[in-house]
Amino acid sequence: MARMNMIQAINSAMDICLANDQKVVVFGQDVGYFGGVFRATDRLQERHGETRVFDAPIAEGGIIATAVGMGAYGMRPVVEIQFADYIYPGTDQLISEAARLRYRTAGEWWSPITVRTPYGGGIYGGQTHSQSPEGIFTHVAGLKTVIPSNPYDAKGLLIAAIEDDDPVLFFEPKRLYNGPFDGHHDRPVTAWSKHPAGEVPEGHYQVPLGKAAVVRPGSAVTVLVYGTMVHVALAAAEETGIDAEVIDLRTLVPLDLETIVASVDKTGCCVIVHEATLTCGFGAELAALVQQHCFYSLEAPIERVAGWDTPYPHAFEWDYFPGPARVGAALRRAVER
Amino acid sequence: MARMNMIQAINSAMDICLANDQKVVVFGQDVGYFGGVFRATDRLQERHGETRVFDAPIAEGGIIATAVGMGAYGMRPVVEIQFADYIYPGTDQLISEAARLRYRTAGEWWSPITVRTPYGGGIYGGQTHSQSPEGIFTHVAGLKTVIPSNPYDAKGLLIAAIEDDDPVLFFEPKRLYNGPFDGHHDRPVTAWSKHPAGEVPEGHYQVPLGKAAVVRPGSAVTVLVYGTMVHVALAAAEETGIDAEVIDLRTLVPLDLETIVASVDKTGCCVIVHEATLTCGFGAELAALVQQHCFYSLEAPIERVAGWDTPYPHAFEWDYFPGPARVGAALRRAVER
Amino acid sequence: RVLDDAGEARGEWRPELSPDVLRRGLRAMMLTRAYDERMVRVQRQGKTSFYMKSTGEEAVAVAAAMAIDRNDMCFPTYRQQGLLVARDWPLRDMMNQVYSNSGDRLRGRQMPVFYSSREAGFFSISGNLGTQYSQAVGWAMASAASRDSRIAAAWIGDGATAEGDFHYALTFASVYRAPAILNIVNNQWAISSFAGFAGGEATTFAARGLAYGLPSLRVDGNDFLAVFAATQWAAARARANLGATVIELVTYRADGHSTSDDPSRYRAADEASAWPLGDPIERLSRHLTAIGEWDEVRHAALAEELKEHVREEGRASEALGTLGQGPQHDRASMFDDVYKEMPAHLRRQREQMLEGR
Amino acid sequence: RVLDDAGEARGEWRPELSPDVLRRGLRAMMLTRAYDERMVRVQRQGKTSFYMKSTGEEAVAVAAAMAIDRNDMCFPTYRQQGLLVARDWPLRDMMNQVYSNSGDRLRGRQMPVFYSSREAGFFSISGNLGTQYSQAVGWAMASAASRDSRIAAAWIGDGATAEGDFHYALTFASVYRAPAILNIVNNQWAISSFAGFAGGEATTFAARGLAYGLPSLRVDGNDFLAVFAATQWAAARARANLGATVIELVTYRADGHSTSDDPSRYRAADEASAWPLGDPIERLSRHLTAIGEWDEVRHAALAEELKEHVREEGRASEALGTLGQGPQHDRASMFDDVYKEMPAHLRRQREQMLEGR
Ligand SMILES: Cc1ncc(C[n+]2csc(CCOP(=O)(O)OP(=O)(O)O)c2C)c(N)n1
Ligand SMILES: Cc1ncc(C[n+]2csc(CCOP(=O)(O)OP(=O)(O)O)c2C)c(N)n1
Ligand SMILES: [Mg+2]
Ligand SMILES: [Mg+2]
Repeated sequence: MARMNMIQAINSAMDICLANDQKVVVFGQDVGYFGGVFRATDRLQERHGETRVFDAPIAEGGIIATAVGMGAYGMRPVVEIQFADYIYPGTDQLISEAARLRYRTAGEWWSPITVRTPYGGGIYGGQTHSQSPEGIFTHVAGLKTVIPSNPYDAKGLLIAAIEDDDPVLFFEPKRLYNGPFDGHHDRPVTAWSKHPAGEVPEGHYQVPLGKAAVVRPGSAVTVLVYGTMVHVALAAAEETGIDAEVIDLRTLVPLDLETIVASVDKTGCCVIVHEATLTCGFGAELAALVQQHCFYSLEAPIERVAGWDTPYPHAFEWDYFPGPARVGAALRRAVER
Repeated sequence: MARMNMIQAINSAMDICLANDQKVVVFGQDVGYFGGVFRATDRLQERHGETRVFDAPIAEGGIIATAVGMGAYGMRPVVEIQFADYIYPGTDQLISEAARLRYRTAGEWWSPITVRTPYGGGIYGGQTHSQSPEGIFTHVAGLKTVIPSNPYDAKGLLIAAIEDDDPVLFFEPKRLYNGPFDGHHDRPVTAWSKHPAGEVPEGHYQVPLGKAAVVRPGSAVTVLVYGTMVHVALAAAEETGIDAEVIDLRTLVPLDLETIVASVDKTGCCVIVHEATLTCGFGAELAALVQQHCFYSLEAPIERVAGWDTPYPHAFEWDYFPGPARVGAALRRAVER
Repeated sequence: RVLDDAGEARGEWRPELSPDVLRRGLRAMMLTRAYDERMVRVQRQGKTSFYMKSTGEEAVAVAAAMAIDRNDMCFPTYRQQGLLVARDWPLRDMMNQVYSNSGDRLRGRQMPVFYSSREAGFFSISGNLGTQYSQAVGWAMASAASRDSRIAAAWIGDGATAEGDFHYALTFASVYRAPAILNIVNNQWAISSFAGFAGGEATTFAARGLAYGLPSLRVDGNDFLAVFAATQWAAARARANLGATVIELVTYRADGHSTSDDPSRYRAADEASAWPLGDPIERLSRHLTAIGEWDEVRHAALAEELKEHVREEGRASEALGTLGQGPQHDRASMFDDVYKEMPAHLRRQREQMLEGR
Repeated sequence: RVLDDAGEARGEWRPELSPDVLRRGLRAMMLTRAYDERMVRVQRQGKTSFYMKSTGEEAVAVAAAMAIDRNDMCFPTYRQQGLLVARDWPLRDMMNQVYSNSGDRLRGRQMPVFYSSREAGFFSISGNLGTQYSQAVGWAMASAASRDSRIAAAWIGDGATAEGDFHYALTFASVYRAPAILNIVNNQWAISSFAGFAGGEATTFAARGLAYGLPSLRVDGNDFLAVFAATQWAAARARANLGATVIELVTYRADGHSTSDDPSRYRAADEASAWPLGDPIERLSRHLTAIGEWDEVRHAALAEELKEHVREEGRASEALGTLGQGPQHDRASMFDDVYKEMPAHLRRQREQMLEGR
């Protein structure tokens, strides 16, 4: 066991996969010599060589395209898109190619790529360094979408993603890299080293894709969250004293519907929180599924707390970010039915 | 009044806008000399000249990018993406630029572009000529999304879209170009000329964006549809004899929530149908909104009938397409609560 | 250009090819054309939904396939069926795909002509133009990194060079010295728009390669010998780890874009009959005749034999079904291969479909 | 290159510029640098979140701005603040944007340095690299179609040339003869990776333009006279409807990428101090001195004056607030301008925010 923050855990996952499997390669903008603008690939080139860990041109479309080609050859490329906000030039290769290659060839070819990318706000990144575009990709059949909320899961899920034979989008909540930020931007963030999930095995392990985690058992209301919002929801539960059951989805596609339905059938109400814009965000799918599968146990409307339907405004970051106050208010509305 | 099919109505809309406003330009692959692979721009270059109606290189990203630049200059570009399946190379310019220009400049610049693109299946186009990607763009704040279901609306909505100062995605149900196809692929399609909505004024008129149409009043169940599925839903209602209220959304963003809520409060149940893949499709947002706003009047779970979560399979088109049988079954389940 | 109008092979690029090899090339080109002709006919008969011919561009694919190794990987567009033919891939298997029938290895999922054959080193054709070009460079980078001697060969149309993937491919190929042959098939048309709309008027497409520091050749794409020689040279460079080569193949789309297209709407009726650059098949057979290795009788006999062969293969394939009549794969199979293992939500949806919900 | 090491202007590209114009250029470059220095300081003091300098690249923007017309449209990257300075745009307005304060015309929506000024002919800077380059070509096409004499000038970094938008820009500019100046600012670095990763090793960036049939120049970007002359020539071509010109400006990013960057991690500590190509400000002042139009006393005085000017502007701007301390715009304004008119769902969301739900 070692104490790791999220960056170190992610770095360790890639380090281990590079060591275990010669077919794994890691590349992206500034990831090679420099080790990544967030240091996620720090020292990996030094350890594994320039042909396995290298810098890429500033062409997200080209990065994903060549990764798909390498995957078709038989490699397991792990690429970094420097910010999720810059993934769009790669959407065609992700949606039209990576997601469909196995299907259109009836399994003759596939593309076992992992696309790592930091997402979410809270760092004054404005509209182009704060986005949460997961909802665009969860709509695409053939892609898997994973979003960890702590170092332990981050390492285990990333190893599982790299070793998975389907294309996986791995969104990293950049605001959590250094600690379990709970939305109280006016308070210091406790370091991961002081958090149980900062305890990370040094060696190889997987956290299976497609399995959610009940991070706080409760009976009053079910809260569906992932990434940064996990810690916001936990804070809101503590601060309101509401006995909320907080479920960290961890994988959005494929979704662990069983765990969700069991919880909502028990609590009778559900609050969904994400940082992405509300309309057509992943929360919409969650709400649609919950009302379909738990209709007769629901005692109140499902509440969605999400980013407003605007770009992320630089100066009003904390009015935009769905913090503990907004989530707490939603919890109250849910239980005061 | 004239009788027009959907292609003629769309052609007429562009013809009128080109004539009324020198700032309107029309371009895209094969739209100039040839008049478009679906003939939507037939004769427009002949009438309005090569500087206003022209062919474009095969670069959807470049087409949308240059349109955004022209829009910033003060023009009103109307571009065609030959198939919605090929819009992805343009997603970055749509999401990062067109959608955000007005916001990030606080209204100093904007991009009044209209992106026309044929979508949907039913023509044996396989996975790359059948997609319905609207749900990706309805998630993006700053974009408007319009989908007509008949010639009259198509012309009025397209004129409204072109004259609108925000970027509008205009998805054209290609299976409806020639007639109100209701999903019975084994029967001949009645021509638009025999359909009331095939009666189209020759001159200028608008169908306002953001307003739905109740195309079939009813009291038993509310059916939310758009594009091709409007006619499938109408057929299903007739064939099941269920007194369904069918609402043609026409504009997805901004959405006419009032009309929807009023209807569901009346009928007490709701079926949503779209051709796009189910997970995170626009139907998810509709379900989330309906359960939120009509929770206490809903008597049965909201049903979604949609394309399966797979690419569109060439040989199994009619097992994939959400036809009248599937929709009818959903209507029955909804009323037999 | 190596073959002159008289069918003489001239110049230093003239490859040393035995008459047998040339006859094999001629045969593959003629077979490709015979295949195209039949498939267009069956499409007209309603046995399938769509078809695309490569008439006039047979040398582009066939000569290239013969100049590289059998296990080099091809990333083609929908107009290089000649690669499969030259690699002796069974026509009936290609037909099964076109018919989406019960024998279709792609299980009826792809539109006609979007073939895929791992065994034939023929990468899955995507409906999205250009995407295979940058993927080929990734494949080549992986091959080089694995110290594998196989190289990648990719094709793209003149029109599609305007896509971002073309730029990505050349950039990455240059930066990482990818062992790839990057072919640009300039058949002068992109559906209704001529090559000028991809910037082909102001300069050549071969010139693009130079801008990335990649050696680039411009060859007569209807000249079997020229295509062979250029490809052979590029393949040798790639295998020696000297990096990628760009080859512009100047040819002419002698027929419509596809069965859904009507070229009379956008190009002069007599343009095709004039056949710019000539018919690659005629030109090679003229050359073989000139060197005394071929004659009209043998040509006619071969044509007959190939026609018969195509007919037989057609019968064999149609026995497995057509799109119009079936049989096809089990429709429930359409939920397979979205992911390696079928997740719960797809199992639920498959149930729903089978229950008609 | 026009200016030699001794500050002499040589060669036929030497532009005819009056000492006054040269002094104006010198002043704008010095002011840009003084502005950059203050803004980095205030960022360190926590008055804003982020800042990006253009140290060493001042000539690229200032000389270009002076060589085109005041109402030609610029599509810059985040490193051409010199354009605004050269066009005498008030520093306090730029500072208001950097501070996202109550005077920020962009209403606190954009990250620092992502300026926009329609009045100054300075297009909104996007955080997404390259997008402005292809948009500029669209703007130029529109200008030409409107028989407007204004041209577009765009800038892109060496690294960003790998994006698809670069390829789109050159393709469309070539096909439609867009009246545009397409500048490639090759400052040899893209954050931590050197220009080679954009394919800049195998060839020059200027060579890219030729591949599209666009005349292309490669100039010493730290040579005010050379940048001015090249830009003037390209602008004349564009205005004469001869189409677009590509200009590679070879310069050097003398400082870190941004305030979030630490270059010591990826480049030799002494590289910057060696200052490849020299300091554009020093070089121009040496030239002015050489022709007897400048001296150290005046230089020092001007430096003092500009420092004071920046200080005053800073005070004026900070009086309107800083990101750290406020005041800012009303937070409810964040729902404006998503659309021209605010749709119902955004009105609902604004209510919610104000009610704290
Ligand atoms: C990304 C994308 N955009 C548009 C299309 C529609 N389309 C199919 S073929 C074609 C023309 C291609 O021309 P070219 O690249 O020259 O190839 P050719 O058909 O001449 O062999 C177009 C525009 C597509 N398939 N993919
Ligand atoms: C589409 C996109 N990808 C990545 C980034 C992250 N990024 C910001 S600046 C930069 C380096 C740009 O280098 P260059 O184009 O040479 O411009 P310079 O900073 O040298 O002026 C990168 C990778 C971005 N902003 N946008
Ligand atoms: Mg072509
Ligand atoms: Mg640079």
